[in-house]
Amino acid sequence: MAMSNDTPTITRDDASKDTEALGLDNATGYRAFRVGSFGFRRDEYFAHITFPSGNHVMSIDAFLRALMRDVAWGFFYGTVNFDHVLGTVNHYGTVTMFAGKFNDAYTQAGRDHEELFDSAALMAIFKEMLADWTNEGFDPFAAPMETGLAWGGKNGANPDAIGRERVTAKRMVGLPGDTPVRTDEIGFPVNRQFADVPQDAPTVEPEPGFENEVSAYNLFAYLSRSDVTWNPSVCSVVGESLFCPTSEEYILPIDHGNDRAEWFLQFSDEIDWDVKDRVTGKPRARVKMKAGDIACMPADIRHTGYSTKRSMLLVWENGSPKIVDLIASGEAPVVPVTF
Amino acid sequence: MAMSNDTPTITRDDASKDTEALGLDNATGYRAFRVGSFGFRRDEYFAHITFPSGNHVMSIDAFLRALMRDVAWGFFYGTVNFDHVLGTVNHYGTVTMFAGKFNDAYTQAGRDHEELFDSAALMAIFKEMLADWTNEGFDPFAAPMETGLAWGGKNGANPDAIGRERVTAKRMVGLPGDTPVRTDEIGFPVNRQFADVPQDAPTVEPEPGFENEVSAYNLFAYLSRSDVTWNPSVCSVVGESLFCPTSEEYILPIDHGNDRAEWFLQFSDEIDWDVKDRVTGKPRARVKMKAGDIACMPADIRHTGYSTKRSMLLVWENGSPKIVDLIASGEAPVVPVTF
Amino acid sequence: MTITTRFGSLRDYEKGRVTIINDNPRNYVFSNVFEVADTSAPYERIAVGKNFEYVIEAFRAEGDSPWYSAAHDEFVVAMDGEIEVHLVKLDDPDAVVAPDSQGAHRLPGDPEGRKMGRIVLRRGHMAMLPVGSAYRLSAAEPAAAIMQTILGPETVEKWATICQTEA
Amino acid sequence: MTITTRFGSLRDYEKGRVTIINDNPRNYVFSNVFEVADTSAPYERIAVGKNFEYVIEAFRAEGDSPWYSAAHDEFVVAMDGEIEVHLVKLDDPDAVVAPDSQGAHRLPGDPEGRKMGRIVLRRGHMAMLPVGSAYRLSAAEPAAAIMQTILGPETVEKWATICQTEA
Ligand SMILES: [Fe+3]
Ligand SMILES: [Fe+3]
Repeated sequence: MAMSNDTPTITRDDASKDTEALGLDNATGYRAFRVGSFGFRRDEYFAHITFPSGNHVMSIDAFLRALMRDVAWGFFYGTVNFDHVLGTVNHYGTVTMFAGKFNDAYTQAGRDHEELFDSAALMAIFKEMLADWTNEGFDPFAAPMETGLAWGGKNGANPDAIGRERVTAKRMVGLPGDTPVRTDEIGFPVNRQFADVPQDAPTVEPEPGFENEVSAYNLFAYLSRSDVTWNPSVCSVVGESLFCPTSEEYILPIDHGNDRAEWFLQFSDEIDWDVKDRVTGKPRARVKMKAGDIACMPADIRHTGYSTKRSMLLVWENGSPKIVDLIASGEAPVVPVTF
Repeated sequence: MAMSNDTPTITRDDASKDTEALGLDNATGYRAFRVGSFGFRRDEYFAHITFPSGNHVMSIDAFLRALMRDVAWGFFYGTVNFDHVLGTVNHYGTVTMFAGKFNDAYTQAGRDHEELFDSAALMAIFKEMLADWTNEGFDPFAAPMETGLAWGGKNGANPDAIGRERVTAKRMVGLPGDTPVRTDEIGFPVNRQFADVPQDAPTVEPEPGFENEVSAYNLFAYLSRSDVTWNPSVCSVVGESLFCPTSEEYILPIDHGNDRAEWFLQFSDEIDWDVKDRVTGKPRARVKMKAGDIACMPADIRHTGYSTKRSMLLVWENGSPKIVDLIASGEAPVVPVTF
Repeated sequence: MTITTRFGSLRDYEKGRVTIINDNPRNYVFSNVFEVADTSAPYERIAVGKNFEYVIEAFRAEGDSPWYSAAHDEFVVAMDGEIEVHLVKLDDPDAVVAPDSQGAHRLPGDPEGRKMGRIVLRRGHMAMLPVGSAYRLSAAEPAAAIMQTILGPETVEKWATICQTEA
Repeated sequence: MTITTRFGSLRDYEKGRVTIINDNPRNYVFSNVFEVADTSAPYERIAVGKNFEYVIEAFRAEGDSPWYSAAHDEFVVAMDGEIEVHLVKLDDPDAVVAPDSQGAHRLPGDPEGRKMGRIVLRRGHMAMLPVGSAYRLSAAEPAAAIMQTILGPETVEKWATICQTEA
């Protein structure tokens, strides 16, 4: 589904639905999971992943932050790298889960592994894993200074944190019947890092009968009240052009290998982007963006970001179904503009 | 100096002593540092590193854990990679600080940078940085479940944590005049993760006059009382053969590219090692070691380790000065045994 | 510690940059909306982002703009200063802009239709410019804004001028 | 949660392994001291680690060992079971092992010298076997140990037998 709900769903008969929640571990209290021939197990500090050609370990906090995004974003666009080994590729209806697919050393040694899953089946087992492995007090959407720790044995759960619905405006935030603006009353206080952001509303003076069409809202105030980090949500829609602003703090928990060009406009403060080759993982550039800077991430890279001061970022996506076809046929452009 | 105090010191006139502590940042309260043409700055979440051909960001907890090891180990043997970009290479008297030197993409693009420093000068500025950047409550030697957080603005200091002296037995722990065994009384309680480790002493019955030579101690009990992680210390010495056992929990904070073969004997529990090529960083193997397993890390790799349950590991080093010469002439063997 | 959120403005912005390891800076199409707005004519709608037919335009609002209309919604976000938006419901929208056309079109004169209302935007405010309407912007002092729209006859592309080209 | 520290023993050990991505498993010289001790003759001093002249030997203690001496310190660590160490101060160490020799040497019979003392080691205990002395080990039940020493005439190298060779 990615950011748009209109993304076509391409099902395939050979996509696996073979997933399984396994028994509880007596020592840690966590459940293990089998996803096709991938195995997932967590303990006090780590997620342990096995696959036919190897095994892999990730720090559990990083794993849960990445899994949370993959679940919340419906596998997003293109590749969601949990780290340099593990990740998913969205085919919009089916999803490839892989180990080492975008890692030169794994592929050159023939040690990479991938399986195609039915999106709904993979999403269901991912949600179950996320629910079982997230303890009370740990919010995988929050900045490190705003949440408890991910470590330790099984200790309660945090369904509120992991169950947040991603906001998807149909036309624009604040329009009647569309996503509402955020207020204290509906549970969105101003974040500590945006305490100085003006909360004034625009002056809106519709003539009688045009109350539904003459509409404006304070987008920066809206973003100052976001309770999550690195979680773009659609705020305005022109055809398939989606403004997906988000508030960012600390590190983007995934390395995103978009399958199409993706634009960033820095609304406030500053983010450093680490850009690597999408396939090999080799560093290509670093992009420092300050307020007002706009730049594009090419379709052949992966990127992760760093934001010390919580910042406001406009992620601009093109959710056009035609791009899915262009990607499938290998004709999607790598850069959106040549000059 | 690495693990042995007998390591030769090879000074060079072209090794830089040009380092400088800069002013305090008004916003964060931290000092910035200039080390040759490298710049170091910390903020609430990150260490920011600049160098003539680029810049780099590391999460501050990971940076401080790595810096702590590099300082405590006297730059250790070979390469201490803080991560895939930044690190030091020990030449025993001089030290190369580098960015991108062991990263294919940086070197191929000519974006890597390195400078040679006088060991003492670099050590002095590293110690100053570590002292200024480590807040009260954060212990870079401790496991994550045993310490506070590294985040935030300047907030006190933790001189006790970062000032620990590395233990270096001259002959064997417990001998008269040598490093003492650990007890509650001298401030080494049994670690929570080794609560079940027997604390019995060996039976030692010297004849009169041989009290100084007939000696034994409980090494496992000694390790169960270690208050640090991933910090080998010398416990027994045969010539240049150094038994450097250590207790390990969570992740080894550096990627160690040894300049010589390094042996591991797993005394208890289990560690997973990630092994990459020393020069390119490409994954080569994963090594799972359980109690009683012994294995060697070849001299052309870098390795980092993962230990969920705190475990006891014997690191076995050869501190022979002749190896320094062999490394300098490129004749040091890559593997210690061929069969 | 006092928190300071840094927004940019026409008078006070800092640009970041692309530092190349192994790439071409042009691939990142890196510019800054305040710089673009500051160095262009008032209401020159400069494409600063483009994704197939879709664009983000940056512009400086200063004085009154022409009247515009589009065959689809557009959204404007004020980035600096104060911008007034006037909306008119067109009596015959298809006569003003072809229903299958894209992007904003400049009207030759004043639009025919009923007054819909007035909006005043300050920094960070987003307004809808709904399909079927015409709009005019005005700003007493120089202001900066971006527009979410589709590439159209008013869109100016001058990428080589605005973007970082040197590593 | 109850903490269980897992040590190995002759009767109960699990081996890990090298999983190759792009390498040769022989480069890691991977073995297990309990397996080596279990599958060798009593007091066969099998090299399980080697670094130039230095070695770690693993062995099974069972019954009485010969007397050994070396021209340098050695250190023994009991890994499983109970091991008794007897030490004798040699009257003329240089006559027993050449002063420039390396590793443990087996004595033809009992050593000549003064009794130094006795040590009983259990799991995890380390004892010094000091230069200038001879030592004998004994164990009523099979026990496992490692020795920090130098490659000598008693050291047995059988790497291909004990190490992982298949990826
Ligand atoms: Fe992205
Ligand atoms: Fe190492």
